[in-house]
Amino acid sequence: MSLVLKPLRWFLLPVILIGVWWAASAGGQNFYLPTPDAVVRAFGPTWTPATLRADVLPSVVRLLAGFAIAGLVGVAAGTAIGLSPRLRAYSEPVLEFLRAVPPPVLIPVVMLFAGIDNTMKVTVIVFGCVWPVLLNTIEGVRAVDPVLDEVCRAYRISGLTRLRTLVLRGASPQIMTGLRQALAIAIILMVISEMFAASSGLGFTIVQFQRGYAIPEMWTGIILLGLLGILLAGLFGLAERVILRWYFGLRRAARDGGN
Amino acid sequence: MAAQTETALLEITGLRKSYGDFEAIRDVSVALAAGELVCLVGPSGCGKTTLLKCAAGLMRPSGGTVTLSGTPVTAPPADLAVVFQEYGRSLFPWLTVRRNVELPLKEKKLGRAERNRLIDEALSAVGLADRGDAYPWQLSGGMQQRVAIARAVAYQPSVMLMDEPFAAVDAQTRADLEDLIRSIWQKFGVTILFVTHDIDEAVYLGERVIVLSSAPTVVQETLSVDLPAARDQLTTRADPRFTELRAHVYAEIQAAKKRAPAPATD
Amino acid sequence: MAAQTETALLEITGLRKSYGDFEAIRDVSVALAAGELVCLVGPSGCGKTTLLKCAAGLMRPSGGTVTLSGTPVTAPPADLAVVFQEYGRSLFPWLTVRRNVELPLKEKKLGRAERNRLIDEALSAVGLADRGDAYPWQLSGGMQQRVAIARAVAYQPSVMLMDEPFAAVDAQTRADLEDLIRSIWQKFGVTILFVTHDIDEAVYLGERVIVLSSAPTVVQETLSVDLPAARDQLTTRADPRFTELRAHVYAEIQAAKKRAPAPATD
Amino acid sequence: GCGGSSGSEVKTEGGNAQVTVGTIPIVDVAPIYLGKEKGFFSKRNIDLTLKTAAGGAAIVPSVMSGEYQVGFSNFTSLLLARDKGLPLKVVSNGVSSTGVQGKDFGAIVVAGNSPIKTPKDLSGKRVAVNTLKNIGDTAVRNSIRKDGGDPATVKLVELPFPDMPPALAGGRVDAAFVVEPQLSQTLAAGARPITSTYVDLAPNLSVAGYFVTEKLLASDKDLVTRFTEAIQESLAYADAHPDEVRQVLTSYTKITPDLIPKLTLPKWPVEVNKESVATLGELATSDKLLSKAPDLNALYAD
Amino acid sequence: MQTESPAAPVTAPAAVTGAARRERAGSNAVRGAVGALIALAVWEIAPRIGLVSSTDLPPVSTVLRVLVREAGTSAYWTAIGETVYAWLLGLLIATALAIVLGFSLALLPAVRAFTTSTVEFLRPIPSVALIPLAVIVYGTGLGSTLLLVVYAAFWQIYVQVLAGVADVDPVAEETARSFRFSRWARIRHVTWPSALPYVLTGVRLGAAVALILAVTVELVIGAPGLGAEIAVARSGTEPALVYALVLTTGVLGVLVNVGVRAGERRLLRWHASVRREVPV
Ligand SMILES: Nc1ncnc2c1ncn2[C@@H]1O[C@H](COP(=O)(O)OP(=O)(O)OP(=O)(O)O)[C@@H](O)[C@H]1O
Ligand SMILES: Nc1ncnc2c1ncn2[C@@H]1O[C@H](COP(=O)(O)OP(=O)(O)OP(=O)(O)O)[C@@H](O)[C@H]1O
Ligand SMILES: [Mg+2]
Ligand SMILES: [Mg+2]
Repeated sequence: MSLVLKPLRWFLLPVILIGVWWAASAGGQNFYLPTPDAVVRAFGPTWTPATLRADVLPSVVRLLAGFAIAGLVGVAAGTAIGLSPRLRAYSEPVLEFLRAVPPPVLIPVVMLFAGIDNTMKVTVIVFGCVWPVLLNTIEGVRAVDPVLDEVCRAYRISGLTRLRTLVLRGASPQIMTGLRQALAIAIILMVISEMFAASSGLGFTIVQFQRGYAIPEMWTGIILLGLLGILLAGLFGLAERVILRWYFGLRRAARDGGN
Repeated sequence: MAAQTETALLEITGLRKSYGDFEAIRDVSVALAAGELVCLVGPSGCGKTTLLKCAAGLMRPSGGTVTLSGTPVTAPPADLAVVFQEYGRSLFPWLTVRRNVELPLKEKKLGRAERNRLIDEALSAVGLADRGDAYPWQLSGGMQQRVAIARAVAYQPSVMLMDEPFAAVDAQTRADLEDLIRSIWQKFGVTILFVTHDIDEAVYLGERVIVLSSAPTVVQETLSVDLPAARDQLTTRADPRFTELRAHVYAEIQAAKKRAPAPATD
Repeated sequence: MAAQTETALLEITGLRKSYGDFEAIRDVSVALAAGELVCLVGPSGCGKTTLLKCAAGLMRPSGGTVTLSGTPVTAPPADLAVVFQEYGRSLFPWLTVRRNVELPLKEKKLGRAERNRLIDEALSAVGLADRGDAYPWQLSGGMQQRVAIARAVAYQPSVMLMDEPFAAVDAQTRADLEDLIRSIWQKFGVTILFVTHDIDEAVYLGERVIVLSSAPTVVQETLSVDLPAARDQLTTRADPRFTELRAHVYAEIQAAKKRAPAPATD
Repeated sequence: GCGGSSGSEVKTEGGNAQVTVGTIPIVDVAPIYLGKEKGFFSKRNIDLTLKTAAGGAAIVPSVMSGEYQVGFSNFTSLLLARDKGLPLKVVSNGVSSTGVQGKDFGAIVVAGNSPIKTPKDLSGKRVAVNTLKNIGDTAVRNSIRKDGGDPATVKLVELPFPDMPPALAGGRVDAAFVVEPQLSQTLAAGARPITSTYVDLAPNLSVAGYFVTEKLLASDKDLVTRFTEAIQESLAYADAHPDEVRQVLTSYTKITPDLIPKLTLPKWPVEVNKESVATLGELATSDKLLSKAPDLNALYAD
Repeated sequence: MQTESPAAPVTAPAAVTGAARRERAGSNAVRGAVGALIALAVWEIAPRIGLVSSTDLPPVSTVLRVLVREAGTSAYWTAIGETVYAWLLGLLIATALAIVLGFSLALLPAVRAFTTSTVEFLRPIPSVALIPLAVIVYGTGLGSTLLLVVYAAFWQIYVQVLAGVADVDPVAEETARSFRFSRWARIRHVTWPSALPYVLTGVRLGAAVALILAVTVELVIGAPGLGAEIAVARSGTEPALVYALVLTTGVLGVLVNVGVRAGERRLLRWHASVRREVPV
């Protein structure tokens, strides 16, 4: 039963949506909305191993680099800010300001400092996706159980150990939420950053297709982005399961009797 | 009490604590000599936890001073262990029982072998030798409380503050743990401030019992427990002096609960 | 016990519960007649909380059945109230004390005036009439526990499951609350299953005391408390039969703790 | 016609046709702003609304969807669109190169101290163009090829025009293909032009044009004709009155007043230089931008 | 055995009430201003000492002068109005959608199982890549901006809602179940308050992303608003104007944060993160 149900769960909705898409695009009146089969046919020729290596790989590397740096910076800064109400008071308006600046208008400024190569693109990714990590870390750190905090103080568990065993672990469910968000944003920013001063990359290629009116090819790119997203989200889920094992265990234990 | 003050290790003088407009502790002075075991009883909500937290340097009093060996306590001092009333929440849910007990020992920079010995000893003392690899949320309430006790015991502190540490364990285990505390106290000369609601326990354990009034709290009475130092669950509790003392404490608590608090200014 | 089963309101038969590989409850059958007050005692970690949660329909047993008035319990049935052992976490921190007590009443669709009356009554019964506007985290542990009790009492359930409800309150308050429960029980004919570690309390409160063995748990003994129905803190506790019973229960718990569990197959 | 209810044209109470034109806020479209001011449209019963978009890529879909009736785009983009089967028709020329080497509105510039002297030196260098695989791309490669260099080795980098001056000044690129006003801006900052790119491409190159959909052309030929007349009158007027052009620039661009007199204005001939567009098409085909040689006749409405 | 006489006179504790809280809030505002001033000083000095070219990054004083000039024009305020309208409306829709969907999905595991794959697929699709789609459906008007704003902000809030719903204290949940709270009552009285801290973080994240998208869409497709103004300014030759508009955008972001923070202090008074910082 579940052998049938499981894949069904995964595929039912996508199949329906593709059906809707097919119905909407049938007849081909709309130039911008090709039929699914046109997109599928375009997939093979568009994404050959060569183009994957030339366009997708550099993008993914930049994406992962940006995501990793954003994760580190976000958690580090978030912890510091979350632990110190004073620091938060000083930095919040400036951070909120920076957060509200749209990356596309920011890119020229970043280019002034970081050039137009990988550094710029990674910087843009970092700049954009650090926020969910930062905010969630701040909130997670602020919300650490007061009783546990007192335990640490009573046993004079301080400094790095306190950080590792209390602050970061306590905030980890929320930090992971932030990272999950950051991952999605990193993909978006990978595309945006490649709209400027690029000559290769997945985002660049999609924009090129769009400008060149290669619409089915453009859709293959968007779908590839989606697939990339699923893949990364899946890997992230695995990592999360390991890191938050205690948390899921605790919730499951509580739900054990749930209906 | 003046005599005790001179040799006091932990000295709380004129302690006041208000939460916003609410005056919890009005004026409490308590002094513990080194190696003394003092029990603190009082009506629910009178400020025992508050007092303990102030003594541990976890909370800043609104007035009065707390000193340990003569130096003012502003942060938790070295070699102090606390067992919290909210035992369940005082365990790290992401660490196993063993790791929970180990963490403060690591901070104390003990070697691995030494740590393992202490953990094993403490866990078997509280009857949890075989549950070391469980997570706290896989344990019953009483077991969690015993883990918190094991953590404090393994730490080998010189001052131990315990906030209703046996509230969630069964009578037999409770008796065992009481004897455990007494034996640790006698062996290592630990100074212990022990909060309990169980009057028998207070009398059985303590050398002195301090009864607090209800909030705004003052010290209602200090009672020396003149029972022999070697105590035993059967003989001590059967001692007529024991019965006398517990009846006295009970009457005091009843009085404390009923007493209309004195007006703040006079 | 066969006689009781026929008129049983809450009936637990052959209950088993394993957490993963760990066999917590092996085989427990308990039946409560309508309007009965039964106390449950047992070593720490023997599965009292587990049993209560299964009885409340909050947890699915691994085996055996739970029925209330003959219908199987799969979800919490109507007119049942639970006081949780983890009282602190069972209060909603975002609601004041009053609102915490009020919320289930609202769910029960009681009118405002009725609700207010019940809240006021319950809060004064537990001695918290003046703290209705505080948040739970502004209260001491014992006060929080009393809020949880007030919430259950105000709900006017027909079945009440209480998991060590008085563990965190002082002796005097405890005595008052014991009498409160007895009077509610007598007045409204509530069926009560009451977990406690305090043997005196079990004997004082219950009509029957059920002693559980340690895990894997079976019923070690069921004891009828043949004390007069009208009980009183002074006279009842002074009754020689009371002392006899409590000594018996104590011995049973000691036995339970020591007993090596019987092998699974017999 | 059959397109009466297509929604692409709305009559107002005054009987005027509502026409929305998608433009880009650059010098090239000055004539239409000027023409609107002069009443060339309203006298033909056209109620003109001008919307600025960031580039041709955003304008084409809007024209296709009927949101705009007319769009402004460069010819390479239009050839690309037709190559992919988008039913677009050019109704009028939009803007043309001056055809004078050294005095055009677009040029490849290098830093003042750069060793690069002629386009040939660009082989193997990094050159900024505003959009890859488009007219700038074609034009730069063409200039190098014509000068005897190897267009295959040049590294083209896509960079919006406004970001080119700092990138050039910061040495991030070796050269940049800029148009006005960034051309004047870089020159004022000490940059040196090495060639007028559009002039290299073809004599009097038609760079961009105004276009409509085939559907509109079929459903409301009259409106398209009126619009064409009006825009052509505007182009001619603009070409003849450069001072008024400079004046109208202040109304829709944010070019600083001190720079406006210094700008090199393009030419606005009325007719498309079809020969130059054919050259564009050939180059685009040989650069593989187009899948096949374009059917140029199908591109024009007339 | 001796009884201590109760308390000597004690000075009444300082009433730590509204006044102190306001004072604290005031000093926080001062600190924020100090932080902002430091940032502004860096911006002013960097171009002045030649760290960056002042034509590329004009000193803040120049930018502020331009900003004041622009603030005198009605076009500036119209643009702000357009952007703010699209932004707030989009944020509102996204928040409502995310909360409704997040809660129903979290509470209906079956629905969740069926939608996971689609959701995980759609989530990383960059909103900017959907611009052509938006233009086809809605043209270049408010509709396009809204579509993209809602799409982008939705995910931010949605993920937070899911995490928040999962983070309910199990004991609180059991309490509610034991009193047979209806499904709706459990959502309303237990899940919702527990998830609220997460939701508010989501709204703060979503607000920024919505603003970014509103401006970006305006920038890319030229829908009217601040973004379109920035696009026009960028193709002009006055960098200070671009920065003045960017500054405006950032200030809008700060204002929203101030609003959400204020709401947070009210709504989350009970939460560990807030009550720890309120003076006791
Ligand atoms: N989620 C869980 N996972 C694994 N084991 C569990 C879990 N919950 C409870 N247990 C185990 O089940 C046993 C019974 O637990 P329970 O909480 O019912 O005990 P109890 O009788 O209420 O004890 P106490 O008097 O200390 O509260 C314990 O040994 C405990 O370790
Ligand atoms: N954060 C707080 N805000 C306001 N009032 C508080 C706060 N914490 C404690 N109180 C009040 O201070 C008084 C003393 O609390 P405390 O926890 O010290 O009591 P306790 O003696 O430990 O009681 P119990 O025996 O019930 O644990 C109580 O009346 C309580 O309501
Ligand atoms: Mg307490
Ligand atoms: Mg229990």
